[in-house]
Amino acid sequence: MSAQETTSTIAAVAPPRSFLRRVWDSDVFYSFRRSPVTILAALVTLLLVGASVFAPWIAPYDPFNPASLNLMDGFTPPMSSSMSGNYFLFGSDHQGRDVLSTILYGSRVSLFVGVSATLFAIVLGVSLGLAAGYRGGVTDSVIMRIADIQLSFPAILIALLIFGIARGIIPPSRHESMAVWVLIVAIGLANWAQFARTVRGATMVERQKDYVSAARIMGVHPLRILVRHILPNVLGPVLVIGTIGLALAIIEEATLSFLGVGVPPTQPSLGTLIRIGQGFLFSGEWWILFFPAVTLVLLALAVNLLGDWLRDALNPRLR
Amino acid sequence: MRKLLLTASVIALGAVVTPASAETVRWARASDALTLDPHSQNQGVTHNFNHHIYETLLNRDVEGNLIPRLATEWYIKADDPTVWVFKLREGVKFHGGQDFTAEDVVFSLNRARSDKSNMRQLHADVADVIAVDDLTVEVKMSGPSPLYPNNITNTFIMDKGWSEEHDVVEVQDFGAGEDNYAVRNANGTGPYVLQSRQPDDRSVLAWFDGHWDEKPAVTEIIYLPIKEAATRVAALLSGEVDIVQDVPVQDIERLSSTAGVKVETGPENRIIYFGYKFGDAPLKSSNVTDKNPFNDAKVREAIELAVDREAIKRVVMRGQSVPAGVATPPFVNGWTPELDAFPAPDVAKAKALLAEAGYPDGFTVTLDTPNDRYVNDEAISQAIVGMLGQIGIKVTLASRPIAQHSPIILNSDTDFYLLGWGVPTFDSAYIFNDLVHTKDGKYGAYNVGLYSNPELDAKIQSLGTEVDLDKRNATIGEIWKVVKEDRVLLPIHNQVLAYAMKDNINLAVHPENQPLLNTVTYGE
Amino acid sequence: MLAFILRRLAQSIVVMLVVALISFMLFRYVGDPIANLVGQESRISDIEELRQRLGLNDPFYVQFARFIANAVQGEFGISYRLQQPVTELIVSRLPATIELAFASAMIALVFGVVLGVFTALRPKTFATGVIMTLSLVGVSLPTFLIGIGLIYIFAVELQWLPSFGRGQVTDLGWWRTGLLSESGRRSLILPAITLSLFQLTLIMRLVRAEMLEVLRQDYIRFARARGLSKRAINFGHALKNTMVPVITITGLQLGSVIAFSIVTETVFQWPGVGSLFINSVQVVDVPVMAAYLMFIAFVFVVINLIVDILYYAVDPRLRVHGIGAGK
Amino acid sequence: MAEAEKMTDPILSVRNLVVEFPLRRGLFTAVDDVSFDIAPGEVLGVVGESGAGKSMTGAAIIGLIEPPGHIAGGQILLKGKRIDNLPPDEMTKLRGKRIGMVFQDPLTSLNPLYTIGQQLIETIRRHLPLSQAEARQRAIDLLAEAGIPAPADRLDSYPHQFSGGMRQRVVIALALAAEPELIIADEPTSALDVSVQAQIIKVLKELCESRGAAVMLVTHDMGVIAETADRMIVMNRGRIVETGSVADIIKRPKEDYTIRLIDAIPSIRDETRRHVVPPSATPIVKVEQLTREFDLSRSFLDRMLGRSGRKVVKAVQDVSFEIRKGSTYGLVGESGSGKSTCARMLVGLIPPTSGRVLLEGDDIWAGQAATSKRRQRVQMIFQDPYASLNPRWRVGDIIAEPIRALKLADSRGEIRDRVADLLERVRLDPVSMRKFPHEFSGGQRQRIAIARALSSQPEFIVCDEPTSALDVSVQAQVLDLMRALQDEFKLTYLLISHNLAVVRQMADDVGVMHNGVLVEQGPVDEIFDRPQRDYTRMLLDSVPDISNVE
Repeated sequence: MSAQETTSTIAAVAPPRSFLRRVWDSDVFYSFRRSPVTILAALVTLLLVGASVFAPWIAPYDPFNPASLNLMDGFTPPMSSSMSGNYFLFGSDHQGRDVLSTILYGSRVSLFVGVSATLFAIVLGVSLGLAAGYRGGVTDSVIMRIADIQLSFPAILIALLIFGIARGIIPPSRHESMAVWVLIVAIGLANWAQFARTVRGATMVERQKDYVSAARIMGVHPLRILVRHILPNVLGPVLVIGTIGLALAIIEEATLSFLGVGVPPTQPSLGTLIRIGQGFLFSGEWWILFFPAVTLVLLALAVNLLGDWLRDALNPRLR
Repeated sequence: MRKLLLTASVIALGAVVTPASAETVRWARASDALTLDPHSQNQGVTHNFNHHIYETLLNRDVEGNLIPRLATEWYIKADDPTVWVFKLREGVKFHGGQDFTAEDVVFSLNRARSDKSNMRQLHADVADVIAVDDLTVEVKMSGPSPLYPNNITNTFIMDKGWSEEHDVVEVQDFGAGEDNYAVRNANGTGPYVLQSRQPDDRSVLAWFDGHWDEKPAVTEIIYLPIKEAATRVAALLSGEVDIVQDVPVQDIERLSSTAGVKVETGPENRIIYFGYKFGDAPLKSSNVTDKNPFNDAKVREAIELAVDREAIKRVVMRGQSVPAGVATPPFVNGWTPELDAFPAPDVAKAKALLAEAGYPDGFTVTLDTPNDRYVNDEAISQAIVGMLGQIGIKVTLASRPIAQHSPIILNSDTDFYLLGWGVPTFDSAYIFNDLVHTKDGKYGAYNVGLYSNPELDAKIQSLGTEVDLDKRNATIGEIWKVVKEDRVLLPIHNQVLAYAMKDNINLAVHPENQPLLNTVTYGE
Repeated sequence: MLAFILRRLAQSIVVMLVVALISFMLFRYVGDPIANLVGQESRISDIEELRQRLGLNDPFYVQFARFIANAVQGEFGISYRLQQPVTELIVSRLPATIELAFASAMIALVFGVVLGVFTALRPKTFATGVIMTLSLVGVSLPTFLIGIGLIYIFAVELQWLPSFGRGQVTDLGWWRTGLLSESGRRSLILPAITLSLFQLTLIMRLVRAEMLEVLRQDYIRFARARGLSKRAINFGHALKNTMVPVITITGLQLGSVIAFSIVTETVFQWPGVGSLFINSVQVVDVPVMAAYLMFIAFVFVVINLIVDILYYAVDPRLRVHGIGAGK
Repeated sequence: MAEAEKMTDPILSVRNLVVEFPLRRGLFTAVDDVSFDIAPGEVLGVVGESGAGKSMTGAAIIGLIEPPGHIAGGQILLKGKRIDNLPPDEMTKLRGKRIGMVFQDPLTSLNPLYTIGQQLIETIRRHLPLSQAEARQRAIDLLAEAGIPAPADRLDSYPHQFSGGMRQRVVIALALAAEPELIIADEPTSALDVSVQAQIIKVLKELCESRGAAVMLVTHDMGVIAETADRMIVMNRGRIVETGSVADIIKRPKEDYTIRLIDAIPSIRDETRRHVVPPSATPIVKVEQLTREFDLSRSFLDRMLGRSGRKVVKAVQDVSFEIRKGSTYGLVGESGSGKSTCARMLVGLIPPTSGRVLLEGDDIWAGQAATSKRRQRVQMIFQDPYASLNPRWRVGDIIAEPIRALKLADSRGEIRDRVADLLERVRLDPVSMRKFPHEFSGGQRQRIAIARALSSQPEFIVCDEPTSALDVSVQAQVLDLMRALQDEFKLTYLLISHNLAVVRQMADDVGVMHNGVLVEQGPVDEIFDRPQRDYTRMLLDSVPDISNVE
């Protein structure tokens, strides 16, 4: 007689409630309500995501429009005005861009790259993982060997490789407009393997379960079994790795820009901002590095904490 | 408070370190010499390092003047304008004890112009090298070559016997997988002997007590390549190195204001400029698809008027540049202050010119820039993007490492680009040959925009053989006038070099960025 | 067991071939090596000639075949950049990287396991919360920023530790070690910490999760019911079972420590293979890049093999033949 | 009873024990005011359905309640001394030394990474002042007593090298290693086959008797209690319902709950209570020489190097039987006997190696037409109602899946009506179709599974251990339902079960499987009353049955 059994017994006798009410009362949400750290993390995430999504409306300047920049505004310290009368809350950088605005726009780029790359990795990894886990045999071996090769190469190297190949294939004139997409594909391809591994394992477990047998007996198409039956049941761990993967993807993008590949400097991401800013570490213009770095840490930390919480909340044994 | 603490600690450390290391200098720069083989690579860092071990016939001082080194005199043979005569220094010995003779010079110059040598273009006009006697060498050129001595300031002299002994008569053919003794071992006549070397890590040089010159203040050099700029600066701040050669411009102020550290700055013999694609064919990266806007002189003028060189100097370069109106550094023969003048930025006029040229709304174009080659190269390009944006030209910035930028340049695969040009011969002809002359055969290798002016081509070719220097200089002036008026290139500035060091060390900035540490003196 | 090793080796060769192939496809996009080999003065004809001499005009599969043919004989060519045999370069740089990787793996393993066990045994304390959150800060920052930050604090401001290099090194045969001198050991501290942070966090979280899982197992309850001491249960029974999955992940992570050292070595000017690689990428030194990637692949192969063998050693269930019939 | 207490002081006295779990939806009282004694040498059976609080009582006594559960009231006295308030350190010393415990699953009770010798010696030396060698000798003696053959050799074996029954012997030896006065055995045999179960109970009982140790035997299986215990307690919802001697309670239960509980227990002695299908009825399913092999040999390379040959296991070997229309065919056997493999071949989940399965004369493994016929007319009910329903689907969708997959109805409304109808037939509220499986109890879920099986209007349903995951009272309800539905829809069942009593109650004909072979088959009464084969006889003799109580 364990505690969770008790919970479910009680749940069984509880009257049906509205959807929102059910979400509010669900164990997952309950553990959320109980953890102040998680609530804080969610708020920070929400704030940063919201700020970056609405950057064009809330940012004081448009740092991505070169024509609007005044080089002579460069290196204005935080909370002061430049000679041309522009006020910079977080100071300005070496191009006279408002650091606050670049952070807002930069988070937008980082989040877009991070989220898209993670989604791409999830779609790819989950599909291959499902196929490997369900089909088994040669399909499984081939997919898993490819995953091994991928895992044996550091993600950064994989991303560098894909970035390099893309540069070769795409005509140079389109490089810059494609850069973000190349980044997404590169980081996504570098990270699919862990999703594939997780999903494969979970699929092999689910495949044995009787509800799958039941569906097979009645002749449900394997693809439908995979998508309708197995997929929803293996998505839990994917969600968890996904949140952590998102944080990783954002940092990976930063590291890639440190190594000199990444988005164009005229449309910098958080990572590019940090790369630019670290050049000013000793020269006194600390704000160019400090604010983007703090933002990146906050973002990564918040998303990681959410991932942690989700993992604990979704693991019935840790409840 | 932080600064105070730092100051105190640096002083404390300086007090401990200085007496002990008076003769040893720890010298840090961004990258290591590639090889010890003096003719294998034509690359500044490698030459700079090898200048301490090997010596050249002639060298350049910090003002850019030619000075004697292994050759004490050099002149064109009175009866034959195609022969250069070099009188060699007496009593010079190699590190291995061998005497330095004319045979060594003949051997070395021949080795430098051999097929596998990377120095051979500098000796392309040499027809033959003859040892007249032990201390006289004659270099026979294929035609009159008044400027040949400018080409040999990085051509080092090796010992013939040593080379034969170690089977390094030929320059290494690394493509064929051959290893070569000279890559890792050296026997020069220079002031320092190589003690140990771990590539990319550290090399130790000690004073050669058989050197012909007087004993330098620095008797031991520990050479430390530190790739990361922040780490390099940190190493100086923490007292772990004595001289940092490649100082990021943004750190100059901080370093200068740090007690115990000083920064020497000086102009480098290198011009930073933007280039355009010429010709009637439409640009690849532009929204103007029926013609080439850059081919219109008005557009080029508008662009020049949009560019604020002083702003770039003040903000991007932190004052560490010399804005330029002509695509040549001031050291170079042919430079004049009149040429170097540039117009004040005038956005309104630039816009008017653009409209006049038929682009009232501007146009789009992609700018190719390296991001790890020149001082703040990417930031300069970024600033240009902003400035051109203000007159309606929407520039997309394509920023790449030099490894990927170079092929684009060599293949003329760009519409608009940033490049830097050093002038090792200190003569304008070097610039004209490669940047202005029509891309054809041995000329115009870096005429990326494929500019072509047959009239200029003829004048440029005449420079190579003109022995009358006054007449030659006049021609140079004519060429520059056309180049400037035609706005073939858009010069921005000359780079300024900064060396940071302990404040008891004196080392002047060398325009070729090749300081010799045996010229270091100590004290205020 | 022998069959197992043979099979793994066969797979490894395939993996390494694929790695090499991918590498070769990559190089042409990193840039043009020639552009970096020649000076300003070189003419187009020189460049063409050099290109021809280096075989760079051949299609990549020809270059690949040539590379494989040479690599089989242990011949990786001459570095374009440093003009020395690549094998020699890598071998001479290897000790630095191995010492760094080993030191940081040790830090990561020791602290990771200790903190992981600590946080698992005291799941709801304040200290655990602090450790778990702080560890996340460590992974949320890009490695290069951590490195530069540490240099700034410990080398520039406090002047406690060196900011770059390996300090005094001693040659033990071909192995150049920094561990025998005080300055060498001091030099190791900052880069090793920088490199270990990510793995430390990972191992710590893994150990914690596994430990929490194991502590719920029946045999732990049974061990408690038998009156075994807390110590014996936590460290004898639970920890040993925790280590089985930890070994796999940690082993694989050790490989990525070497790979990750690229950034750390660059920041600290640590003269290892990682900084060699980055320097080579910058000038498209194809022979070095190819050899390095092969080397990394080889390291992973070897580590994978060792991990699997260790797995056998730790888990008796895998030792017996005929197991796996199950149901 | 009062007299007995005076004669010998009880080993264990539990007084008004209350165990509470503070949960987010309120306080849950797992054990509520429970009091009982155990005399030295006595075997006390504690019986109840899941959630009765019986295991929690055991855990409370040995001090191993999982947080946040805790003892909220009452006292636990060991030989008259309170132990429920001992500090953790002293409680640790007491565990194993004075109170031993045996858990349900021998597969997970032993640490897989240590040899059984290491685990035994560790436990012995923890409690007794013995040297390593002495402890080792004692461990060997213990194993010998527990019935492990060649104990000195097996001491260095790892747990996975033992079978389940052997492992449970090791677990018992471990629990008794330090001669505790009280053993708490929590479902010690529930995970084992009947034949093994009997042996383990015997060992446990003998070992405790010889040491004079008292036993608290916690189980859901009234049969085990009937065969083992002296006295018993019946628990329900955390409370004691009834206490008394085993014979009294089983023969003369006083409380309603106990009466219903005992009534629900099927017995192998009971004659079939249902109508008999005439032997002349036409067979709907014919199984002919069905064989299934599994290739367990290792990879080619391994075989080359290890010089081991191919290793093929015949899970099912030459099995033939017929099932008459409208009848129930029971297939019995222990785990690994091949009965489930048979079932899976019959429903089309795994192809047979050889032999045929004929559904009304058509081989279901031959051709597309036979396959689609099989899909509509054959359905299956699985053992675990938790795993057989997709937890992410609503009940309505689960039940409608066969209808949709086989395109038996088109409009949403029609499907909804059919699902509602099916839910009513399995005695569930049609509103249930909007809920998710986790909102139902195990018995309700099995009804949902039955509704799903019925939704394609099949003629033949394979039931693989349909009730073995359920409590007895629920089992009785499900079996009743199955019977009712069989009559209503003229269904034919293949009932696979290890529970002989259930088969006796449900089946018309029985087949007994052992190691993949059908050893005996025939009408149910024939087989149960006059078994021909030794194996069948042994199987029937091993079953603990409440009717064995004198």
